[in-house]
Amino acid sequence: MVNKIVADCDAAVADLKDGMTIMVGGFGDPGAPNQLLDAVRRRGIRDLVIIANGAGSEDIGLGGMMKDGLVRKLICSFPNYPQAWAFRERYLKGEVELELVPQGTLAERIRAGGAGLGGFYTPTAVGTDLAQGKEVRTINGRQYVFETALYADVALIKAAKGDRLGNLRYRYAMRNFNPLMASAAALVIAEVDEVVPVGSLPPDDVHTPGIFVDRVVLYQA
Amino acid sequence: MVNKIVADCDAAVADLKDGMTIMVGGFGDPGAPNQLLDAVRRRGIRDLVIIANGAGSEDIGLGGMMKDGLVRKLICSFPNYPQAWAFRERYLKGEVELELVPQGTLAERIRAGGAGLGGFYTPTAVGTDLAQGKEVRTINGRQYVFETALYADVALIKAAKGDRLGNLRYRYAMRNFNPLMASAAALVIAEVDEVVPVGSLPPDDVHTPGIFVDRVVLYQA
Amino acid sequence: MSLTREGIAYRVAQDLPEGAYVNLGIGIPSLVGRFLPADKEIFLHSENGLLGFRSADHDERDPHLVNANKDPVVLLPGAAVFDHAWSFTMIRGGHLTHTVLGALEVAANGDLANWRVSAQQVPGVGGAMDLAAGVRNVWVAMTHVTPQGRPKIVERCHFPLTAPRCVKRIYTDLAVIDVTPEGLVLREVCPGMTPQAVQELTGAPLTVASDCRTMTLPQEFEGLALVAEGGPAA
Amino acid sequence: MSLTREGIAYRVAQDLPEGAYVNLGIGIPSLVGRFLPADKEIFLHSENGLLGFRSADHDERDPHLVNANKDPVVLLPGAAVFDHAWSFTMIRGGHLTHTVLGALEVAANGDLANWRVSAQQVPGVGGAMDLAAGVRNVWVAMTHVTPQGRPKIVERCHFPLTAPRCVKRIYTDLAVIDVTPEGLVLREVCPGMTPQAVQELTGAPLTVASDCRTMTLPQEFEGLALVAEGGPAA
Repeated sequence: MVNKIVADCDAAVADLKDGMTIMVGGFGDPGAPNQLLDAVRRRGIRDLVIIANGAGSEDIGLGGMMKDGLVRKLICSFPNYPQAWAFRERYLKGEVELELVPQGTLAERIRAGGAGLGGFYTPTAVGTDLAQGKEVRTINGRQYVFETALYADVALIKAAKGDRLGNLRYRYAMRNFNPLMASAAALVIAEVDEVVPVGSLPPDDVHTPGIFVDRVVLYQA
Repeated sequence: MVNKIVADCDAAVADLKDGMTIMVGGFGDPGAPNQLLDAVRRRGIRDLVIIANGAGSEDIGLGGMMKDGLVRKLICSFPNYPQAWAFRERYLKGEVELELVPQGTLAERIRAGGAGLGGFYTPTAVGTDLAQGKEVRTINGRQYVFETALYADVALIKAAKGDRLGNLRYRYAMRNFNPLMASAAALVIAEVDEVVPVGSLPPDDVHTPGIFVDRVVLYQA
Repeated sequence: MSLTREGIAYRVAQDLPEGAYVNLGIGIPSLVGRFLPADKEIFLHSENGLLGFRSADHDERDPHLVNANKDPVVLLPGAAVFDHAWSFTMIRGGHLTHTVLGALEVAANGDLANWRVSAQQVPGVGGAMDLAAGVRNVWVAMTHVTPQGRPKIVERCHFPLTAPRCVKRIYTDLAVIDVTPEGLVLREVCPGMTPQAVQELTGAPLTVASDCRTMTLPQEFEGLALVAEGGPAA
Repeated sequence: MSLTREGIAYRVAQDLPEGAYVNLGIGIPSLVGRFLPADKEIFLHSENGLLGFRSADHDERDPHLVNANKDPVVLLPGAAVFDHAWSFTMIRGGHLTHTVLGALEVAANGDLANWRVSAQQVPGVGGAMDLAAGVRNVWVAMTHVTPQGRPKIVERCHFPLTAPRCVKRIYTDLAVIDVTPEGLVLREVCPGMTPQAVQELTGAPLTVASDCRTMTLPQEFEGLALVAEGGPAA
């Protein structure tokens, strides 16, 4: 019998290693796998490349990892909000590298990684500083910037419900980047608010099919 | 009040014109908007470019349009099955042009059109006849073929349920290309098995948000 | 007289048509949602995958319902939720009819600068470049001049661009200005302002539309306009 | 002795591991679903957006549940339905663990030809090139030789390629052969066949694995093998 349920967050991330590239789901708090991130922080692995929309918040989840200096490079769209003080301090000291990517391009690069595509042409950022050094091509009379796919060693995601086959459902704004990241990493670990029996999620309403998910761990309230 | 419900299929397609490019949803029978296609056939517009997975079946829907010689060019992945005799006869007589596209590339080209991307690099068809004349690029050590986005004047799609805002749900294998095509045409017309009140589709379970849909017409049993 | 931030947002809201699909940026644009005409169905979109919502009252807060500004929202009947790929398909694919964005500067050719003030900061772009490049009607809502009194409508942007030639209309505390292939066209001025006064506070030439009018403000809202002594609202 | 079409499908099914995500092509591969071991959870995938199904009995037919071959199916508990973009994300993105495809020819280097016989036909490719290029383990299930007795395992494909260097294993009515960087390795032969006899019907050199064995067939199924007089099954 296939059983992707893992005992706890520490067990779920026990084989993560220094230097890994890790995608982190969530947009603000909804959909952020904060208990998994806390477990990564407890492991204390370092030199990580993080792919996320933001830079973490306060001393929580990704913010805590930033505070502890575990992150070597951040690939994200929006790290400049007050609660991201841990990232800001290290960035301004030159202790963490930043690759700034427009949000839609970030989503699309992750999706491309998951879909086995090498890259794509987007109109976003044409004529701006974020296109500097990138190939620009005119297709049917419009200019586009070439962007490459992103793929990670690990994706840490969050869902509302999950079953032992890895099928997931999100609730409202939890969804955001999570389904895309679930497709774009060699190891995908989902923190879920509820473990449900196989067959209880209607097939038409599974948001992330289990094929994309390797481990499911229950959020500890 | 926004109301995208149209009286019948003939009214829904009344402004379609000769020479248009039309995407047609469905994979086999599930998800094929056959009553809309019959209405297009009744209009008798010609010189059409059709984007679909197949070539129609028997004297029904797209098959009937093929029989009547309304189609100038077919962009599809799988036109070679016995029931596609109308297409086959015209193709072998040179009366209809065929652009053969691998199925995943077809889906992705349509999605790219809907997503505002100019094109993408796929590993599919590298080293085959279907890559002839196309740019091949090596990205991170792997070869990819460049493919461009597809965008149509009209998409004709089919869903199980729809509301007056254009929100749609599919049932099982009806889904296939329909959500992608809904994003990739200037005018999107959905044939639905049931019109439901606004608010009856749970927000997490809308498969195609109404923003993509211009007209909704009820299937006449 | 000049418009308050709420007044600018009110004025923008009046121009959104029935059936519009609209993404509102941070700052003044985020206030537009308060003034949407009750007799029109207008669908608000948020980058994080929501379509069809309104701001939430305090007692309606749901931890899983926030917009891209992290403000609490409620879903309206007919709302839809989707992932970030679909959300930016809507944006970049030209499916949204309108976006209202703040700006540091707008150039006479429609160039928009709204994402970065200086190289000393932590930079952040969010969805601004996707919205500016992808949405059919990019409208800017901003104060006409900086707190220091410098025009924000300019011949050429000095700040880094968000997207070239994207802005179609500018709403400020003093005026409504269209960006056209022939340059900036002054459509409306605030009560008490003249086209000449607006031109003096604008860093690029304005053509005054033949039907340029003085905007009217409704009775039912308070606080839309300032009868300022020291000039326009900052 | 040679395997029937069912026998080839049976033999393939024995090698699918617990937790496999598998797309089955048309022809012999489509029969694999009948022989999936009952003690393993194996998830069948179909291009048209289904994951986790089995063939339907006649009385279970649902007009909206067919696989890519248009055969009726039923969804198992834990199934999921999705659009074509997600379906081919699974295929092209390497998420499926296995695909079993028919073939016109397989070359010694793993080149696969299975989509087009001649330029005179109406061509059709379907999802074949995506599956061949994208799935982690591409297995071929086919007869060892053509009805005319010509080898289908060859030095170089003569038919147009579906994808280069993609096939990892070949199951035929006579043998199981791995495609390795060192060439074709004969792993198993049918009862009554010798490695030499298989080599004679193969158009490229075979290395006989040190543990090459004669495959065993179960008692519980009938019709898996032919005790043929006129040679292997066509």
